[in-house]
Amino acid sequence: MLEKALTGSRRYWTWVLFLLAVIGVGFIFYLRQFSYGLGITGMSRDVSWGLYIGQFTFLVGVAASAVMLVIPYYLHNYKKFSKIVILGEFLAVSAVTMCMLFIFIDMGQPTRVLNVILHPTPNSIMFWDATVLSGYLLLNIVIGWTTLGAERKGFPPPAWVKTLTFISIPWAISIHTVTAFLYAGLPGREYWLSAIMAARFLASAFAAGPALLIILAMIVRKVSKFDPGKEAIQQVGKIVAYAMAANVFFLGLEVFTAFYSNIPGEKYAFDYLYFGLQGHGKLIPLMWISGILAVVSLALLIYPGTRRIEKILAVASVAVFVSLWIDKGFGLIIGGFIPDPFGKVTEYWPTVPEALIVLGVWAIGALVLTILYKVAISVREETADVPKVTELDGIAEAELATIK
Amino acid sequence: MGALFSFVVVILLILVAYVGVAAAGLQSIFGIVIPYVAVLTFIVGVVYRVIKWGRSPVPFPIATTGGQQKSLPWIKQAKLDNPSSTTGVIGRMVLEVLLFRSLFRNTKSELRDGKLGYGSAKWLWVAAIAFHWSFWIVLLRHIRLFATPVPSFVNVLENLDGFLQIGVPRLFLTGVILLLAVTYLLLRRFYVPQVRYISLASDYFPLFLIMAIASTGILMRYFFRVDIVGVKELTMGLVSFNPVIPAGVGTIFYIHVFLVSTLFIYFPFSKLMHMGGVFLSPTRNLANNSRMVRHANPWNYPVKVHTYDEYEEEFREKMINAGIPIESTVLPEEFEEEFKEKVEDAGTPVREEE
Amino acid sequence: DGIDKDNLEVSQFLPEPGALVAGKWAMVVDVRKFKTEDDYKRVINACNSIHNIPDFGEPKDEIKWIWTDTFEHAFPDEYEQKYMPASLERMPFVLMCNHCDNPPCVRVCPTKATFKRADGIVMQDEHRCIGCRFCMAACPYGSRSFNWRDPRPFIKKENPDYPTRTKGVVEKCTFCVERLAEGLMPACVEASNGAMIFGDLTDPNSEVRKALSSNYTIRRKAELGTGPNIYYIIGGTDNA
Amino acid sequence: MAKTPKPEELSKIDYKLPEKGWMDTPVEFKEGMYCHGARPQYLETVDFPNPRQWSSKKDEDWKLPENWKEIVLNGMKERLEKYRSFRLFMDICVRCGACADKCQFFLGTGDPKNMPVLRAELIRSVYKRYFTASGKMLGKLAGGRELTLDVLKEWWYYFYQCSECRRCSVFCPYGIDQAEITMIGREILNLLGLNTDWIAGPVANSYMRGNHLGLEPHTIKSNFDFMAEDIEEVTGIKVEPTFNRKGAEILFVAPSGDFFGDPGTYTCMGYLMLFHELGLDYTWSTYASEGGNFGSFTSMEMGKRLNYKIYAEAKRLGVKWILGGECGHMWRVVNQYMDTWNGPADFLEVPVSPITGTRFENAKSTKMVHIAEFTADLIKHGKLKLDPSRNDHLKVTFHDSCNTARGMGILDEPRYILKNVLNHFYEMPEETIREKTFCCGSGSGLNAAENMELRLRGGFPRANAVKYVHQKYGVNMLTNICAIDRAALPTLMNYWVPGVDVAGVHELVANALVMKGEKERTQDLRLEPLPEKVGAENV
Amino acid sequence: MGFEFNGKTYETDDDGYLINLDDWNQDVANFIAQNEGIEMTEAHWEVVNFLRDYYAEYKIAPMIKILIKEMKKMFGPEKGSNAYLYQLYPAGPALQACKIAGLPKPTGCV
Repeated sequence: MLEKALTGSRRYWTWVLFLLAVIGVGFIFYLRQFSYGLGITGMSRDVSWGLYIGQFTFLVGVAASAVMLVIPYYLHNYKKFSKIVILGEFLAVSAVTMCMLFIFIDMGQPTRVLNVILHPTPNSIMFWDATVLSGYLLLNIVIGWTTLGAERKGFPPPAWVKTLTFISIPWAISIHTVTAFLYAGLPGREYWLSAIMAARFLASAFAAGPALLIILAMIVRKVSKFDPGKEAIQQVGKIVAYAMAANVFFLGLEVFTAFYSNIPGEKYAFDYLYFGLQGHGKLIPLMWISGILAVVSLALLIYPGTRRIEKILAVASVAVFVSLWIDKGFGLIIGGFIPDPFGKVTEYWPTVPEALIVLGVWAIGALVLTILYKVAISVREETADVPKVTELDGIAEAELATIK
Repeated sequence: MGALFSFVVVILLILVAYVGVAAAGLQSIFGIVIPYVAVLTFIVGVVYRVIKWGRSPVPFPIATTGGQQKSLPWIKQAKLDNPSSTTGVIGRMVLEVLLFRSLFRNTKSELRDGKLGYGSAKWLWVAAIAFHWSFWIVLLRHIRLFATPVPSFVNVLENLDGFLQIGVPRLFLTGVILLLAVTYLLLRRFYVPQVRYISLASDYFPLFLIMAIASTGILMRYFFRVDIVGVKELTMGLVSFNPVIPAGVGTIFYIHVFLVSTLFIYFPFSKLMHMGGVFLSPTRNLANNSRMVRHANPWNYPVKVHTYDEYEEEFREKMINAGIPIESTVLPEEFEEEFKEKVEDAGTPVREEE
Repeated sequence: DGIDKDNLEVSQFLPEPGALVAGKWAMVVDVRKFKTEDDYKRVINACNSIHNIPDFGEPKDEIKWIWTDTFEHAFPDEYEQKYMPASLERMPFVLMCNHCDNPPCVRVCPTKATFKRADGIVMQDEHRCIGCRFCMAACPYGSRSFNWRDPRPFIKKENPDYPTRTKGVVEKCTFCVERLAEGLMPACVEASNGAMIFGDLTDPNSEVRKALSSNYTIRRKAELGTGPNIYYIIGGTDNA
Repeated sequence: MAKTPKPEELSKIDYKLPEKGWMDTPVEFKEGMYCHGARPQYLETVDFPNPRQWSSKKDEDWKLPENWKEIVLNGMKERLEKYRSFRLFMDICVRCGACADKCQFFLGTGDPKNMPVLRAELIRSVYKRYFTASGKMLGKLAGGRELTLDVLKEWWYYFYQCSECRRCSVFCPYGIDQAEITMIGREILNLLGLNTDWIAGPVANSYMRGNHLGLEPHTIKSNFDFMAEDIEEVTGIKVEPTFNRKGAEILFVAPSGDFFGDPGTYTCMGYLMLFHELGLDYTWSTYASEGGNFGSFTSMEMGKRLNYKIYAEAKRLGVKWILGGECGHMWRVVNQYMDTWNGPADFLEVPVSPITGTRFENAKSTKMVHIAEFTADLIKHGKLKLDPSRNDHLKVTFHDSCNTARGMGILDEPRYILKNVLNHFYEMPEETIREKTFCCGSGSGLNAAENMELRLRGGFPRANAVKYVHQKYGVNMLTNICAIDRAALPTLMNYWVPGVDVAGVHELVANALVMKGEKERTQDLRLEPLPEKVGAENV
Repeated sequence: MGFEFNGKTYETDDDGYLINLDDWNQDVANFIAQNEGIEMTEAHWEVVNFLRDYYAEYKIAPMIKILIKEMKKMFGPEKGSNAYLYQLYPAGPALQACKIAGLPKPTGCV
């Protein structure tokens, strides 16, 4: 089926080449990082994780979109998700791929990455995170690919795929829980030391992932003949609305606990992120944008009247996505490091090479997603009840050329 | 049966080298004589085979067309799968030789409830690519043993190959990939019924042999740790035609060398020659331009044909009756009038008489 | 040869004859005895020069095994005391790895690159470290440093007897295990002229036990349950 | 004739392989799976060796010459020296098995010797034994085996169960082409007079009478008159084709099946109507009245002997160039062999469409243009007035013929034409079309009656794909550009997918073609009422 | 192959078609028809005779549509249909009627 990704329209190839170019730039800067060291980034002794781990954290959430489709479709037999579910699974594949890459590029000694497997250390949450992430990647690839392959053959998928699908549900929950535990189990990092960390992760994951999926589904519908279904998209919108509500609620819980208890350690991070601390406050604008987008998008999504308008749904989805991208990609990680164990504020801001490497990884993710979606769309178009009129892509293009 | 036989032969080869070196002390035979013979056989054999193929004529342009032909200018030609130019052919061959493009197309059919379905089947391609490329890189890495100073590209290759810093000495990934891929290729011969059915001893033997070569290589690098300085002394001696047998190089090395020598000797006589043959395959290396450019057949010869005159001779009367023009000017009398009339009826000019 | 990696770790617990051994190493820092800036510098330099600590000249890249900071930063949670002696407020405190009883850094390491020895020393295997910096996030004391870039060009004078590190790995104070093995006290202790006491906590007659039983000491962030093993004798204003 | 099992039974194909190795499993001649042996008079006609009355049943005496083994081995030797393909394909197969399930005859029969690799191994084993050092020394271990009568009969059985469709070659990493091996295998068999009656007959007919059906000149004329009558009935226009006319601009050569059998005749009517509408200065030939080359199913030499007529006739008639009809093996021959065999055709001009002025650069040496190229060019230039709605009662799919697909690559031209002459076009699953197309199961001389089960089995994968679009989209018309298809597919469809009809592309072109001065059409070329007219009457 | 009839041996091809056209006569035709399970009636003879006449002129059996059309012309519209011919010769006029008429089976792409 992979060969489907090797043929496509001019627009498809332009997009692929664009991504490859971005990847190329990112790779060049990564080589630079590889030879110079992570000093090329904005990270420091005090803020020792930055944008890389932030993106990783955010993308774990995005990977969740699949399960929000899998549960209704497989557990509750919600047929309207029959077409969109593969998009969720492949999005998960792409997101987890990026997660792994972000971990990889964040490593000081990437060539020793296999040490995690060669010296397995079950007491480390990182070990479990690697395990659940690879497992989730595998599950989604296998489930998605097999289902699609069977569809192409015109046969129902083998029975074991259903078993895997059921396994994938708790597994998806586990990737967020375990990722939350990476942070929530550290002494002396008050911002992270919260019992509802995992719950917050899940809530934001179930909002950000499906929000992205809505956007992607709309794009897919626009660029191909494959329509995941208007109702399916609406239903996903509802999921985003609930999840976003939970997410904002959880954030409120944290704020209350910190400020009502008035324990300085609990407050510092919030202070820094939203109001500034010791005269530092580089993230303040971003965090407020995130907050405002969260509230606005929530308002748009909660009210069915606005949510049902597709354009508004699209805007709200973008807002949710951006809001959570800031919240997880920047605020959560950096907030955990500020102030540092000495109570000092050392600020962090990504450097240009760092940002370009991040962009490169996103481009890889987008490429993986493009390829997987291309395959899925091609298969769907082929097996659709309403067929493509003719297979004359080449001629159509040539005709265009003659008109020009 | 073929598998067992091949397995036993490889084991015997290992034993021969082991006994020859460890017990009989024939280091110079296994370290010098046999390698020389092997390399010579390999070179002469491969050259002979390739020349033999190359000299045999390609009487007809029989490219397998895998896509749209070059046709009207507004119809998009499949330039790689149905090349009409040398560039296209080169592109097709490069993709074929380096990326196994045809194998990439592989599918697996399935019959269920009277319906045939075709699924993607890329594992063979994956394993084949992994196998051939890692084998090639492993070979290139061995240049280290045959050149002083070691060419820089070999060092680059080793750095990339040992990118994942596992163990000391660093684990070369290609060695592991080679072994895994060859194992997969072997297992599919055991477990895929159709492949098992077509497999011959000559299919199992190279797999076992290469498996043994990779295994002995890995064993001597990571486990038995042969004296690398001694090995290099020996290999440099071979290339400089000044062969020496340094003391203290482990028997495993000689086993490895003997197996490699066996592979070299076996190569030109076996299907392994597909390495050279793939370049010469007329269904792939010819352009499909035979309507544009005449392809000459070196052994073209005249054949007996049934000429028009013979044909007309047989059917002249019937043709005339049917009003079909004829060539002959000598008409049977009774047809003379009728014929002219008929031809005129048909609106065809009567043949001008010379 | 013949020693695999697991045995290599075990071997570190088999002391050479003449090595200093202990049930649990600990250190008492008598803050009162650091009088001049020189007292700190001597201690820190002793460590830095022996262990090939680079000097990047930029705080972002800094590698610190032993260093000083103010009371406010060493004990950020104690700082609510606004009326403490002004001298104490300005006084530099010697900081280093606490070699915790219950080290979070060891708990989180995904490759066992950092581990705790039976004698309490928290070690770092820079050859196994993958540079994920999870330990840095986990350490509540900021005792771990990461090689953000190649340290070698920034080592003022290389000590050939001690390995240098590569970029991309985490490192930290090791209580000078290499010196203990040779029967020597840690470099800082040796250079401190008695301001730093080092010894076996499990030995009731050890110097550290004596110091602890005769002085009131505090430890950094003991409330986190990490069980830090660096004790600070602070004393009163007259100590300044 | 063997009773053909019901489709439900036939589609239960057992892919289980015998316990014993294939060398130890002697060939079993199953009724319905092979053809009759060639009659002596056919072989005599073309001076082929060993003409005799014989039965192709395995157990009977095949009446071979005493020195048959020597003839075979010499024949092999000669061909090893003459064809790089043969020697190379014998040498380099690694038996990876990628081709195994690509062959429609394996998919349809489950007989492992129909896996292309094993079909090749049937002769490769003999090559190894007699022509390689390893085989001479190691015998079976090196994959060699003795040439016995049983082996020879096995060759005959399996080389006439291969339609030379080249599907295996597309998937083979070295491009090993079983068609090439089968062709050479058949050449060698023909040295002993081992042909099938169905091939030998058409060969003799083609040789003597110019076409494989043996239509004599006046018969052709009469058939055309008949078709012209039908055309007049449908359109009110009288077409007046000419035969053997000197000085015409174009010589048109079509498969003779189109002059004789339905639905080929409708395709032929299509040509006639199109050319009439264009006012094309063209002629038919009764001497070169066959596009298809049945000689190529026999030997390269016989192929050349039959192919000779086309250029010879073009030269005799003094035409400028040649146009070729919808035929499969004809085009493989034109594309790959004709110029080499009987060229250079320097007495002809590079073909230029007199209607559009398009110069067919891709045919500048053979001087022979495929009618799909010709018509696609006409449509592209807007030279045809078309009413696709006349084909609205048809839901159409297109079957790529193996020869035009994999021995030429004419894929988009017919699709472009179809797209313009009808409104409902549906592709079959992509693994079954274009270069991956499945053969009709009757190509390369397998289109006899006595081997019906083989044909139905070999056609099973194709039929399966048709069934898919039939059930999914209601496809009821299977189009193609091959006369063997038009002869074989109706049987195949009747058996596997009742309700699907078969037509050549130019039948549908002519249906849609709005001709100058035509009467209002109420019938299609099959003289069946056009759907909308029925509808109009009902209103 | 072949068959015996009235003490004479008739050579046929593998499918039972007479090899020598001169061997044919009405009795032989009846005999072949019997083996095919057909009782020859006037209607059957009409077809067979037409085939033989056509063959005499064209050396081949006619196209089915010619057969139908000519039958229509000669014997009326009710006899000029495929269905009618199949009713007479269930295995198909091309195969069965030709066999009875002693004509060779048309071989080729038809």
